[in-house]
Amino acid sequence: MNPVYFARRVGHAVLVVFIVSLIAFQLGEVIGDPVTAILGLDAPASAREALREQMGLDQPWPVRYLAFIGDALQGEFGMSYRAQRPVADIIVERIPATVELAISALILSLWIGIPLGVVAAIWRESCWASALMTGSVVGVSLPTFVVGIMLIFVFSVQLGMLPSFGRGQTVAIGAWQTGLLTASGLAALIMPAISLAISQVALVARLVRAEMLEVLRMDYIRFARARGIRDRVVHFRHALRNTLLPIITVSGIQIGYLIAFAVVVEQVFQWPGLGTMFLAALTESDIPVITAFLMLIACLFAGINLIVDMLYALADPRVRLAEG
Amino acid sequence: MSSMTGMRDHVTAMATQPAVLGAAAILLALVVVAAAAPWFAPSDPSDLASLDLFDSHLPPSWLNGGDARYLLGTDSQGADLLSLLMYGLRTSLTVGLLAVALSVTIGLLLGLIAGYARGWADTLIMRAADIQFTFPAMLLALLIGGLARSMLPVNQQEEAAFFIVVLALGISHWPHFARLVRAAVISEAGKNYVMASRLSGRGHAGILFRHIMPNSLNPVFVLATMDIAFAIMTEATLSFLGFGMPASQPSLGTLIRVGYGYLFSGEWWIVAFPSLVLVTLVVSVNVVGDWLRDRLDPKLR
Amino acid sequence: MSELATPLIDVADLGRTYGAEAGFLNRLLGRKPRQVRAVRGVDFQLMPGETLALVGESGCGKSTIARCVAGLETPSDGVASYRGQSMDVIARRSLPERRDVQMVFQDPNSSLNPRWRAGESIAEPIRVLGIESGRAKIAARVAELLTQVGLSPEDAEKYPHEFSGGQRQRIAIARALSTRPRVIICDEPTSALDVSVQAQILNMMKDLQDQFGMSYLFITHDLGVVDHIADRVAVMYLGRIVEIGPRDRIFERPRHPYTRMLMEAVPALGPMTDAPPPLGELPDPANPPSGCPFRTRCRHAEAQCAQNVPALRSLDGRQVACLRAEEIA
Amino acid sequence: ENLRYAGATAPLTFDPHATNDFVTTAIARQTYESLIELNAKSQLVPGLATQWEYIDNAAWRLTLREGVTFHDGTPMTAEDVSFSIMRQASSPRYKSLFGQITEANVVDATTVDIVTAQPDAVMPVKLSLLFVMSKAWAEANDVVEVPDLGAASSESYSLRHANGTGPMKLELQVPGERTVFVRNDDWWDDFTGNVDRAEYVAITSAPTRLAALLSGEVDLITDVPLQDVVRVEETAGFKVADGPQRLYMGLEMDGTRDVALASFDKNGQPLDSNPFKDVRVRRAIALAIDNEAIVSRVMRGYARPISMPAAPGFQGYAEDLEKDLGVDLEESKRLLAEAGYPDGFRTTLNCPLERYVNTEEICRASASLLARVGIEVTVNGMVWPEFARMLVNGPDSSFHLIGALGNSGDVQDVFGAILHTRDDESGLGQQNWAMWSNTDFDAVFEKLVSTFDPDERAALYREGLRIAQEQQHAIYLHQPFLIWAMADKVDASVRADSAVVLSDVTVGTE
Amino acid sequence: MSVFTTQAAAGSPVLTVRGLDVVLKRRGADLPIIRDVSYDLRAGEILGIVGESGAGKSMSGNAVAGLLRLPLSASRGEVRLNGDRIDTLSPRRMADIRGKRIAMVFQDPLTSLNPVFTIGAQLIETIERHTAARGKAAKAQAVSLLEQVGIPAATKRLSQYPHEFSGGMRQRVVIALALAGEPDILFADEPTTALDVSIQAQIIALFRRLCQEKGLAAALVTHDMGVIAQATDRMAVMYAGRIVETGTTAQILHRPRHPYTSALMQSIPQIGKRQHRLPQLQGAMPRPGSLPQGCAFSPRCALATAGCLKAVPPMSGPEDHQAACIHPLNREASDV
Ligand SMILES: Nc1ncnc2c1ncn2[C@@H]1O[C@H](COP(=O)(O)OP(=O)(O)OP(=O)(O)O)[C@@H](O)[C@H]1O
Ligand SMILES: Nc1ncnc2c1ncn2[C@@H]1O[C@H](COP(=O)(O)OP(=O)(O)OP(=O)(O)O)[C@@H](O)[C@H]1O
Ligand SMILES: [Mg+2]
Ligand SMILES: [Mg+2]
Repeated sequence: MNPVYFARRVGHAVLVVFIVSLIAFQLGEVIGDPVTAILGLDAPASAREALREQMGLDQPWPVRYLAFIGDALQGEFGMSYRAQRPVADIIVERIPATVELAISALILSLWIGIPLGVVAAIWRESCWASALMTGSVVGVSLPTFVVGIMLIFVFSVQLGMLPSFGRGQTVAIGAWQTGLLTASGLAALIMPAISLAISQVALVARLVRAEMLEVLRMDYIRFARARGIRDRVVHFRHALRNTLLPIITVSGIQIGYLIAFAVVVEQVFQWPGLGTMFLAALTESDIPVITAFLMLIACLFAGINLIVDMLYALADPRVRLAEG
Repeated sequence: MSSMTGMRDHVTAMATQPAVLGAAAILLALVVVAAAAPWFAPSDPSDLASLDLFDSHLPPSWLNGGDARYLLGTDSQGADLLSLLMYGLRTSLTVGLLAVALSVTIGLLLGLIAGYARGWADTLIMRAADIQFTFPAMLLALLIGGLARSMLPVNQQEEAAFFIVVLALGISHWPHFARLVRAAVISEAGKNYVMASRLSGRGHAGILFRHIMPNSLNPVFVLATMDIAFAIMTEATLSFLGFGMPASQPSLGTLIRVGYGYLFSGEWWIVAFPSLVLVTLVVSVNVVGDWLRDRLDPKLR
Repeated sequence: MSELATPLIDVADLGRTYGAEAGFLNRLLGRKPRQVRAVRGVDFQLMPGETLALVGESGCGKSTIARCVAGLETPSDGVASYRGQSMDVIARRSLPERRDVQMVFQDPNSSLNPRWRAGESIAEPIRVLGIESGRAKIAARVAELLTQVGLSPEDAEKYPHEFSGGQRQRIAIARALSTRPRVIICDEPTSALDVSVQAQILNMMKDLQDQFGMSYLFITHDLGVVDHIADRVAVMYLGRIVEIGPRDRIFERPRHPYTRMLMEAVPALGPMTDAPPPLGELPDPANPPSGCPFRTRCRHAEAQCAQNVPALRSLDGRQVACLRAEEIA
Repeated sequence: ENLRYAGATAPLTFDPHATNDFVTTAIARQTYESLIELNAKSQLVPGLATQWEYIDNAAWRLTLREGVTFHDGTPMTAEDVSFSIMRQASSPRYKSLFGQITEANVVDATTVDIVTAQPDAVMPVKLSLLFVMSKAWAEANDVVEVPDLGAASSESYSLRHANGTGPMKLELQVPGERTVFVRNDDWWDDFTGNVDRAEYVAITSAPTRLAALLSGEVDLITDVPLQDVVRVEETAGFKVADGPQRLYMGLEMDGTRDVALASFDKNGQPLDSNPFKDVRVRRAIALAIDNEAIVSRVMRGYARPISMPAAPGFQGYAEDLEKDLGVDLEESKRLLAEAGYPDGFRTTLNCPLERYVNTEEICRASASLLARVGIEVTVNGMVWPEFARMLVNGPDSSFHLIGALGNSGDVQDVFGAILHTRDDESGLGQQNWAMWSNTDFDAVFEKLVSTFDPDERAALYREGLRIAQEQQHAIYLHQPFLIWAMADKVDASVRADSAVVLSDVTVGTE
Repeated sequence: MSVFTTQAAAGSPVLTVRGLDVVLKRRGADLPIIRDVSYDLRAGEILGIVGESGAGKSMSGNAVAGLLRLPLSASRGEVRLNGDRIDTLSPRRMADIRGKRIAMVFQDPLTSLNPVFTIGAQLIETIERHTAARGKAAKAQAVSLLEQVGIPAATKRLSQYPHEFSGGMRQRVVIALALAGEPDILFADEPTTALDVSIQAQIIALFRRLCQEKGLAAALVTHDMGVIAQATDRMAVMYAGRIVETGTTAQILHRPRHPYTSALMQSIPQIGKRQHRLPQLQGAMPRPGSLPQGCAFSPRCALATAGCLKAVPPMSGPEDHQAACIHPLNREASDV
């Protein structure tokens, strides 16, 4: 890998995280009032003042920002006002749930979406392809939360097949609580992953189709056919490989959407992940949690972008060798 | 391509695809309904004096216990659901359109600058777009919503909600357009007719706005269509999370949020109809957008 | 062209380098940026009424020169001047002289704005440069121009996609003519066209030159076309002119091995020949060979060819940049 | 038997002194007990203290129950009680309840005196919120002081560990997710139920919570949305239980400002007066708002209309003062005209979303009811922290919906915190977000605080309530009911503090 | 239907195309793109197909190789490979023949190679598809193919990607790929149009060598008469979807019979043949769908008479040089 290219990407990532840290901190400044958030409505004014002072809220903001960054660099994001626990602990505890959910949904959506898109592109003119595409449009158009609750209604309440909430039994692998190794954990994952994946499946399918159509028009596809390469190989090796690049990019962006919509899905399925935590924090003005979440997301996306760029370079020899 | 013949071409081409034609007709109907809501709706849900609490929770008129005055039933306040839907559709569409208009405006402007000026302006704008890109639109919208609300005086938030949502959605999506426009501008700017225009003495602004911009608009147009659907959906999701439109100025999303609680209660109409309308709206926008893309996107032709 | 006439276009030591500046990181890592010196040390003049053809293989810098001469690009070194004034300055300051130099491009598909009617495209220079004013006058001028290029005035109302490639090129020529230029730079105006259409365009261009007396800087890679249209020829290789002189001189007796190679490579319409094909390929322009750029493909190259870049020198009524020009028959 | 139950939010901590969140308190109550308990009818009954009496000099004497042991097996001592009282008094969140306590003196092994800065007649009521913790355990686990907010950087031991005396032992606490209890067989009191293991989970989304019940994943849920009650009742195998909550809902109106915030005349021009300050306007609003209709339609009958700043279950509530103002639009309009607003006016009703049941609907219903007399109301919905911030840092509201309870559940607390003129120095009127002020009323309160005689107190309570009613301090709407849904096999009764008292729950075998 | 065969040519035709029509299927009527195209390919010989852009040159090749995709389809005629019909084969069987028996090379070497696979991967894939060679053997064969087409350091080149090759080298790779299945027939669709003249000369020489050495039957599609002259043994001139003249290259170039061929050749500016004006053909070739009645060239033809408009003129003339014109130039004694 070209070191300049790599270094530049890392530089961008750091810049992104820095800017988000500023925004996140500033957000903490204006959103809500931590003292009220902690003490509630019925605390006397003196108690409020004391707490304000104790928390250092009377310092000027650059001082607090520096302190914040200093702490953040050490992985410290303070205490959650509400949960009264170190934010870092909460986040570490909740990452596995969200990651497992998002990754399952991502895999599900790619696994279904890519073949769908390929098929729809190959048989572009057939009515099946248009039915597929129309179906996927409906998929995109269904609000995630409605899908979620409908699934619960059918599969939990009516059929009693799947649990309606939570993560089921989890097993610890080191600090990571996974639900993927137990039957109940897997059962609990099915519906949230599906409702999160549904709109993404459609997105992926549509993207793959569009890219695929474009690639199928290329000369090298025609030439591959002219060389007698079988259609299946042409479609799934030659065409798909070239379609991969935009898919990689989109998967990266998609993780963004997945995390964002995980907020909704987690809310519906009471999934103990970052989304429920963030939403609760938002409704409770739990600023340290909000800030830490934002920083985490920024790091996550900076990381994802970095990985996407690297994957891109791996998948496309032209980028790999080009100057950064 | 002439815009007139172009338009006619599109219409005749559309006529051959019944699904698209259907979607376009539905979309048109929905837009008309939304635009005409103040005249066509049986009642004005914002006219609070007309509400009667004792008419609340009525089922659609064709069901047992329904009331002929309320075709699709009433909500928890006794407001006519049909009217709410019409006004909600209006709000959703307005939010969607304005949000997209905002992101198109920002994206177009920055994309034009980045693609035409290149150099540091390009780097700066695209880097900003990258940074913005790393943030999922919805989280960004949540944040902007949170920020704006906390900065506004309490009693202005109600009126401001609409603009906050539009702003949040608009701001969160400009990078898509900026990237698209930039790519189109770079490709157009390299074309010979731009060179020829420079030789004819036209200045940069003239070239940018008379030549390059009109020729870069097609993909923007396509994406904008799709984005309206996305904006409407995101607004609905935001509303669901309680950060969207207030219940006093309901969008379809707000109606679904309010109705969401009634999913199991047997008062299904409160959530079913708004969901249906939302899905219909988004589906038809998407179908038409897909079709437009297949037609307009030169890469796909 | 009398020797006394002053040149319209004077290109002196023209150079143009492409490629990014060394970025901060690259400099830190001690890397050299990839730079392409597309054109270097090019000198030539264009006299009133003459046609100078610029030939050479793809990537040798022909279009770059065209753009510098048209004022569309700023040279990195040297200057391209029109009547003693730098074209770059003329273009940037929008001096009135800019109307005197116009250009016709290779690809007729992209040289017209697809959303503009043919008439609008032709009228653009007239309107912007203020050559005529008033709708009627402009329309009349457009009609006149269309007739001159062999189209009908009604065609002004059509869009580019309604024309064939040849017709589009005619419109592009009409647009170039619209300012009554003294110089028209033609960057491969016929290479995208069929031979039958090419003949129409070439004939028309000659007729127009006879009628209006402008000069052409005619860029092409087709030696047949050069022989047909040019008064003088400049042969380029890897950004440099390797041979320049009157057409007859060069075609009768090419002195530079590259010129000769080019001429031999052109497939003749006559009987099949068994001459061996040319050697090798164009070197990477970012990484040209030392000394004479052509030496890597030259059958006559010697050790001394790798030493210095041979300068253009007069020989046999033309200028040639080859150390062994005399020895090569 | 095993009980799985679910509510809307999770307990924040198991340190009973570290939060005043009522869900947390209700759940912590299974492991920690208070000195005095409230029974299902909200009456004071002996808890860890068997007797309590006022012994002058602002001191209350408690006689402790003997033979009580903590879950770790150590016996409860007077030292533990004294420690717990002072620990809780130091908690910033309990300042308004216990901040006046200066000493907790151990008199002998079973006697503890609580000394306050001023005499406090309602101390016993407050003590129902004072939980007893083992001093030795606290010392061993470094939680002698209530975890210090904002400064502490690690999780305190008491967050997910508990050592109380209550009927259930804490087996597992996963913050934000679930809590598991097991039966404490050494409990001093008798179990009336048969639960020996219980698991509580938080399910925020109401439809999901209901789905969890209907699909049999949990046996009981609290906070059932009103509209779903019928559905549960009609589903075979499930039933609904309800009971009044110790809370009342009301619309508060700005009683101090000369110009009301966010209020305009019908042409959109700012008002140069504060209509809410005029008792005629307040009365007019009360006459326009049909709280019967709100109760029957918005609350679907799961609430009780009220007409005073108290409700059944509050100590000091006077049932006989209850009177239905009724709805009289003509009179309302007349009063408005008399007050100088013949066309009505426009104003903004600040409305907390969530927190209380159906608030948004209540606000919107109020707005449509007021529209009938020409008062145009814009409902401004706010998430709770925003709403709270608006009140605490102001209060920047001239008209809002609020649920009021008075910390201890004694009307005296309601008077002191909510109705008394705001006074930063004494801390009175701390939660008087309406900034209502009435000297007669303040006088009644002052007298009430220092009166210990039950009859005299009763009279003062009545006097205060009457003034509030007469002056229409607020628009009193209703007392909401708590609604639980459960499988038929479960027997549990709803308590006003919304605690599911596990020791009283029976789970049948189907 | 007239058939063009040369007695002089060695061996029997490997490929025979007879009366081939290709139509563009549209709602309503089908639009004819090429009509009644017939030709033979013989081992060791190169047939040149020449014509202006849009004449249908590529289409005639694509139709033979079964590469047409809807809405284009071959509607009539037959194609025989060594006497067996191949136009009626299923797409699957046709795919087996493509690359194995009939190979193709397209115009643009830049885009003919899949950018994400190495040259080696693409070569080996094709070799393994069509021959028994696997693994090492396939690789060795790939190296030898690259060497055959004149790529130095072939082993090292295998692991490189297309963008690491120059245009000329890429076209060589494309040719190597086409040869991978050891085909009998090679269709080259404007293989040199995108290249510089010097490289063009190299590639033409390569073609000629390959045909001689391997006994390939090749068709070279181009619009450059010079290339035809230098590379082909026989040629066919296409105009507006039809073959209007066929014969040996030497004869046609020397004495064209069709006025179109003649005019086309004259309009080419050639080195050393100075004219103040080029003889030019007026107008442009008609597009499919707007063909004139009768002879499609008649509107541009100086010799056109009323008879030209009646019907499409049939091919006529001696077997080794036929033209579809009722007023042929350079009549010969053998003409009827
Ligand atoms: N904008 C640019 N940036 C970087 N390199 C360029 C740029 N334009 C041209 N070059 C390089 O400069 C060299 C000369 O290009 P130019 O277009 O002038 O060649 P040309 O002779 O016109 O070729 P052609 O016959 O293909 O048009 C080429 O190597 C090309 O890659
Ligand atoms: N996919 C298609 N759809 C419709 N018409 C087509 C299609 N492909 C080709 N044609 C038409 O068929 C005719 C013959 O095309 P063909 O590609 O064979 O021409 P050609 O002689 O190879 O020209 P060129 O020299 O430009 O490659 C042209 O008029 C073209 O417009
Ligand atoms: Mg060029
Ligand atoms: Mg072709």
